[in-house]
Amino acid sequence: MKRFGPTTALDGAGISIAEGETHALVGRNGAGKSTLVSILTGLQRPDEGEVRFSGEPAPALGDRDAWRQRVACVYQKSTIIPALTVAENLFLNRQTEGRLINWRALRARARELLDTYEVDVDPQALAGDLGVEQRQLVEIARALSFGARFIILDEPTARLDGPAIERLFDRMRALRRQGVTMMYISHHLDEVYEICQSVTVFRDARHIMTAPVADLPHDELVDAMTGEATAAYQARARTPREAVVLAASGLSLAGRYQDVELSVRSGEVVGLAGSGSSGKVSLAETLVGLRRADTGAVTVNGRAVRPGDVPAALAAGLGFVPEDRHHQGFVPLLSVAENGTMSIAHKLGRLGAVSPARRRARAVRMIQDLDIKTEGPDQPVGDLSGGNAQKVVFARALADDPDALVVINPTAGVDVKAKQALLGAVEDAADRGAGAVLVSDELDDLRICDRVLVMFHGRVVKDVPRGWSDHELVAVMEGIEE
Amino acid sequence: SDTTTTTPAAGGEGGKVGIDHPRADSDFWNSYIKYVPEMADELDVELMTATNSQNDVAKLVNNVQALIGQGAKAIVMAPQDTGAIASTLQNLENKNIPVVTVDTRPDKGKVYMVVRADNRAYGTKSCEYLGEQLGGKGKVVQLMGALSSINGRDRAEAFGECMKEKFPGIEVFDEPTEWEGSKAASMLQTRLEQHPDVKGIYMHAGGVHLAPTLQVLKQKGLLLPPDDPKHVVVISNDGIPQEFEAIRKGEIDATISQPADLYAKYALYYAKAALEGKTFEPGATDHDSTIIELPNGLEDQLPAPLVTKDNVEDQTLWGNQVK
Amino acid sequence: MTTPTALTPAVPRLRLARFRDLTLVPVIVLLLIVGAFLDPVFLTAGNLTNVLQQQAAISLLVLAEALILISGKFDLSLESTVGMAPALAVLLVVPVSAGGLGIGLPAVLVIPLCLLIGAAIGAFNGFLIIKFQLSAFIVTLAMLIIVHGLHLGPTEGKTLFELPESMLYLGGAVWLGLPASIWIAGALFAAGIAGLAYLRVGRSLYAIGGNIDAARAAGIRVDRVLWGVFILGGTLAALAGILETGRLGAIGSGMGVNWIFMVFAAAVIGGVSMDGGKGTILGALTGVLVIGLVQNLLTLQGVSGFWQPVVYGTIILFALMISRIAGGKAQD
Amino acid sequence: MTTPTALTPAVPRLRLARFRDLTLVPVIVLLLIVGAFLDPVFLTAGNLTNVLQQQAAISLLVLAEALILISGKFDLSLESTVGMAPALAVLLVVPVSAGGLGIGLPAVLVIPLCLLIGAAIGAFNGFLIIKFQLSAFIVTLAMLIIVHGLHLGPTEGKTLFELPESMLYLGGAVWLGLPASIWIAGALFAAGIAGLAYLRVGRSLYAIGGNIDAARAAGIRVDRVLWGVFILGGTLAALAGILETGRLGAIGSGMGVNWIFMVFAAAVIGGVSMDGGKGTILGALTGVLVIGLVQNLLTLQGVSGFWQPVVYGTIILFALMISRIAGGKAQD
Ligand SMILES: Nc1ncnc2c1ncn2[C@@H]1O[C@H](COP(=O)(O)OP(=O)(O)OP(=O)(O)O)[C@@H](O)[C@H]1O
Ligand SMILES: Nc1ncnc2c1ncn2[C@@H]1O[C@H](COP(=O)(O)OP(=O)(O)OP(=O)(O)O)[C@@H](O)[C@H]1O
Ligand SMILES: [Mg+2]
Ligand SMILES: [Mg+2]
Repeated sequence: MKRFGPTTALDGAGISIAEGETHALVGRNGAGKSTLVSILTGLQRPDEGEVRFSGEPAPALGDRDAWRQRVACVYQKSTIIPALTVAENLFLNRQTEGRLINWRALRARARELLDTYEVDVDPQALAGDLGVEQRQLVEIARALSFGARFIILDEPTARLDGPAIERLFDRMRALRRQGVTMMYISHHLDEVYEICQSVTVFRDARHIMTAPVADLPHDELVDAMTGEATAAYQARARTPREAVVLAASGLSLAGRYQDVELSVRSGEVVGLAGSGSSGKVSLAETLVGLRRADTGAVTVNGRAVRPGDVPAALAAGLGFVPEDRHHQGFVPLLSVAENGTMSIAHKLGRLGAVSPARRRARAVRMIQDLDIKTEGPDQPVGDLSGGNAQKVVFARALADDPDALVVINPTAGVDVKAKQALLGAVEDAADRGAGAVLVSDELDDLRICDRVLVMFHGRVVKDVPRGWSDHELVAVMEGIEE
Repeated sequence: SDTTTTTPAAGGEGGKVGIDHPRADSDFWNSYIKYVPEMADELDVELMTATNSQNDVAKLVNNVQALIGQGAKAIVMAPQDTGAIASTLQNLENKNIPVVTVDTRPDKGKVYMVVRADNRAYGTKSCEYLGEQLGGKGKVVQLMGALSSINGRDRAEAFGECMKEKFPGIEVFDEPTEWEGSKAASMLQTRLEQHPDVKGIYMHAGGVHLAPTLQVLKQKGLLLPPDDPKHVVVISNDGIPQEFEAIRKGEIDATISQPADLYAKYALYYAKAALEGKTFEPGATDHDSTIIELPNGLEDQLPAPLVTKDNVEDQTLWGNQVK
Repeated sequence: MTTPTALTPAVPRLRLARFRDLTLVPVIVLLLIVGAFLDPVFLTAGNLTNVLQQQAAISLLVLAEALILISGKFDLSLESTVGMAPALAVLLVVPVSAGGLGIGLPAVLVIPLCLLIGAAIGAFNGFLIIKFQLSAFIVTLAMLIIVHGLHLGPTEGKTLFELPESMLYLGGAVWLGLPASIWIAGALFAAGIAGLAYLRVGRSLYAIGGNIDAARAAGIRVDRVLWGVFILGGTLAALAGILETGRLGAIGSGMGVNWIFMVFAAAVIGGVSMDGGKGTILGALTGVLVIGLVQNLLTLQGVSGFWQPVVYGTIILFALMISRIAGGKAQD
Repeated sequence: MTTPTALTPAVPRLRLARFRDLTLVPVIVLLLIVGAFLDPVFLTAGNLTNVLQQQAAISLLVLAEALILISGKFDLSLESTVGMAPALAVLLVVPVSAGGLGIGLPAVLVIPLCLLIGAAIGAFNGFLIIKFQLSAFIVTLAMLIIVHGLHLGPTEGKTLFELPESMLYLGGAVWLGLPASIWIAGALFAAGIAGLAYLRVGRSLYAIGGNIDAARAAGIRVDRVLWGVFILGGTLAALAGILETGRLGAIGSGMGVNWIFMVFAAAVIGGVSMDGGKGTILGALTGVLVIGLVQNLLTLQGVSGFWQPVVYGTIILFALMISRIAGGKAQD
């Protein structure tokens, strides 16, 4: 049992994991998974109940070393320290056995560790200079390197692209062969089927079921999570209209992307895919004004938008979901209502004022539309679970009925049901006549796109129409096929 | 005394005297603060609990308001900022509450009596002493107080003017120490490095400047008896016991004794006189001082004797009376 | 689905959040009660009016600093502006005989000039911090020194007491039985409370202070807003200088000096976070009142000057603890 | 995959990171050159030794503050400890006739006592901030006031002239041709630089300042380390007081007062972040040197007292800009 003020995050929930298995924990956003993780790793004390390892009671909360011998963890929230190098982050608080730190040896160890996990990062880079994906890889490498017999991974793949996920799974399989026990949390149920042996489902802070994966069909699993019958998401067919709502011509940004041409028509969803460092995110950020391109122009509804000016882009009719919700998505201390309406505040009152009542009304609608799990519009977003916070950010992008929508990894960390809601919201917007650019590492998301532009090393290399197979698209993204 | 006349018409019912102390962090003022209750007993003045404005004129204004609220019939204060007290004095005048100021002379606003030694005279006396000792030539360092304080500025200006006029052969280096010992030590040390032939030092405040100056001179090997040709002539202002001790040892040559005891005594004396309805005329007094006329009141200029080896044992000096 | 149940707890949380601004109210009540016992004068209308009048100028600085802190920045130089802006404005209008610079602008301009100087200092701070991306702490620390020097230099450290009438009016006038400065500070606080609660730009301060990148991505013109806050801060500090000038009747070279620590103390015990994004103007106001009452009480009690700091600091620590316990959250 | 290209920038980045501690070196070089032209005495060994000696005490405060800032906290009270710890220690050992408290502990204990008092103040700060989770800024602000009061109260504001010999020794002695205080400060800085680079506990300061939750998750005993840093800070401040006492030959009631701003200025222009987790002791040392050289140059040049603050503040601003440009990153 764990409570946060009025919220009950865990309510008599239990989980038992057999030695040597890879055990999945699934549940909707806010089901209490991460809370369980922090209790299992000794970061928080349960209000009731206890933790046992191999039948022995867990160590005292203050004895971090004892906890760390028993369990290693990749947390959902970043535990990277930006001002330190990658090498030091990997060996935080265990830089040396002896008294003095031998930096050369530490770098060598870090290099070795990164190589084993095929993480392509310079050990001497500052962790703060890494992209989200690279940071995540560093965290994973760190957790796996402890030599703990029990490892917890809380949504490790939410920020990884396909090949990186494959490498992680290879690693996990190898660990399991060595007898390591793992608890794996993810919203990608196919991943659960790929590497886990058994699965536990949480719903509304309660334990619902535990079963071997092999005995549990996909649909039943989803139903257990959502508590109702849920059909798989069906992408809708659309006919884009003639009008071009969002266009880019001759865009180049040194070191990121070159000579990009793009045009999105009304009612069209255009995907943007590419492997790591392909430049797709930078391009999307340029479209909304977060970056200023060296050359080229962006037009919305045929009118040129001042480069590098987010308010101008929003005013021109863009809606935007940034890549990293913690970094650019929301203000943690402000309420759901304020975060959700931040970019439409000018429509909620006259003469520069904002009417709290109208804001609240708007927020209540958002909460219902996207099924955000919150105590209410006044709860600070910082207290929401990851997926629900993402929904708030998404709600803001849609708040103004945008003519063009640019969404980057919109479904990162959101549960199946929510994912459907978010993808549905993109499609609804397209049906209303908006054009959308959807940047994603997840092939599932890209299925709703009318066409997918594939980027490779900063250039758009191919325009793939609807109906592609996973294999085809991945080949293009990896630059194997032209 | 011959300058005092009693005019019973002006009232004379007596009452409580409110007193505000300007600061609690300097040796001079602490001596003054200690003398106040003693003198009050001696003069039989009904003194209220003293307030302390911690060198902040805004606090002084607040304190005076509080004292009035608690029923003060006369106020003794020592405004370290002589301008910013104007509207408070106006206010007190409207309420018919006489004011005695100690140490500083308000620029504007009615005062019953100013009790102070002439700070410009300190500067001039120090200049004359140094000039004579040095024979009108050489280099002199002036460790100044805070430029935002009227007393510091008076001493610095008078010293500078006198030097220019009477001893043009002497080169003066001004060091703005902000009454800080640490700054004084650094500035003096640097200046002696730059000009090892400095022959004289004028310290605005012995309380803060004495120890650092002696320490720097010692480090430089310049702490020599007065008959040594390399001796640096040092004159201080304040008259604290440690200065007397240094004069006896020959470490410094002179100081000007700022009479903390007389400040306390005559502040209360005039406060009491005001309550009794007495008035005063300009002229000599019965205690070796002169009352002069100001545009906004009177000022009793108390004597501030120059203390050298010759008169340092004089037991009437306040610095010889404190334990 | 969870929607219907999820909405119910909204009301208690809202109430709690509202109360969090007012954690110092028990402290104020305690002070009033204790004070009334200690000194009969304390709880009189006259004395309380005095306290308010005495705190009027510094409260404007607290208002300014609270705005700046909420938007995640820092301004130490406000304290120097308090003395420098009025002093320079006066020097620009008075004749050379009164210590002026001989520029001799019309005397009616003195107040606009003063406010303009304050705004200019704020704008310069903003320029260095926002455009040049320098550390706000250290820029405004340097500016604290420089601005004070720009006060000392032209006045040569002297007190200015031949002031244009208009400069003295606001700080001394009495409107409807209360000093004008109380009305002015009150009106500005009311405007601050309302503006931060109901204006878009007010809310954007919280967004900027809470997560500047998110604010930028949400289309808030971050640089412009921050710059505006710095300019407003400088202007309020200049206004504080005008009120203080009127109260004291002259401009001393020490005016405003060492205020800034008290300003921070008032804002922070009032619940404004040094990390930005948190706190309210109402809370900051309660902080000012606590500090004003404590000072008044110490004066009335005639606590010895030597020990006053100890008593004073201890009371601030207690206020802090009470607001920590009442607020329930760790502070930063 | 991108492996081959991604690895190339490693070498330049390393160099840059190393140099980032030293962004003030060009400023120092510039000051030395300009100073040499302005005054022939400036670049002599004697004068530079003086500068180092003058900065020795304050540099220990900068060292202490840098450690505290790197671990993400704040301590304003250090400046009051500089005067109060030696004063109280002296009062505990000297006889009543010299103003003592009449406790009359043996005089040889005066230095250990002084350090102990400093440590106790640090421990109390740590207690309130860590255990009570109060705002570090405001706790240490209150403590700045209280500790200064605990200096003024027992001494009644008087300067202490009669000091035990041992109290004066360190600040005045000369070892191998250099003042002892320079050796002491030098050794402590060397220890600080090495400790923060090569000890686990030193590295843990960065982790705590950079992301306290991550540090806790990594098994760092956050509370214990932070507490240790506060205690060390208080002890260093007391040691600074001992050095300063020896230099000045007496303990005035203003010793240490108003140092803290300079301490922050030195640390921050030296690259230590007010937000924690960033900066080095070497950088802080360069900050101290810049400030010391500027002050020395202003004295040598005899800049008028009224305008000194302006020149001084402007130079700090320039140092800040140069280190911003050389460092390449926005500051905070
Ligand atoms: N520090 C906190 N303060 C208040 N409420 C919290 C806090 N941490 C979590 N919660 C609440 O506890 C519930 C469970 O959160 P938790 O993070 O465990 O969910 P989750 O299952 O990990 O969700 P997700 O899949 O989105 O990561 C949520 O309703 C969340 O709002
Ligand atoms: N902070 C940075 N500094 C320097 N170069 C960077 C930085 N971030 C990204 N890059 C480079 O910019 C290019 C494009 O980056 P971008 O983030 O747009 O790629 P991406 O397609 O989003 O990759 P991913 O899928 O890994 O997020 C890459 O070559 C990358 O190495
Ligand atoms: Mg989670
Ligand atoms: Mg990316």
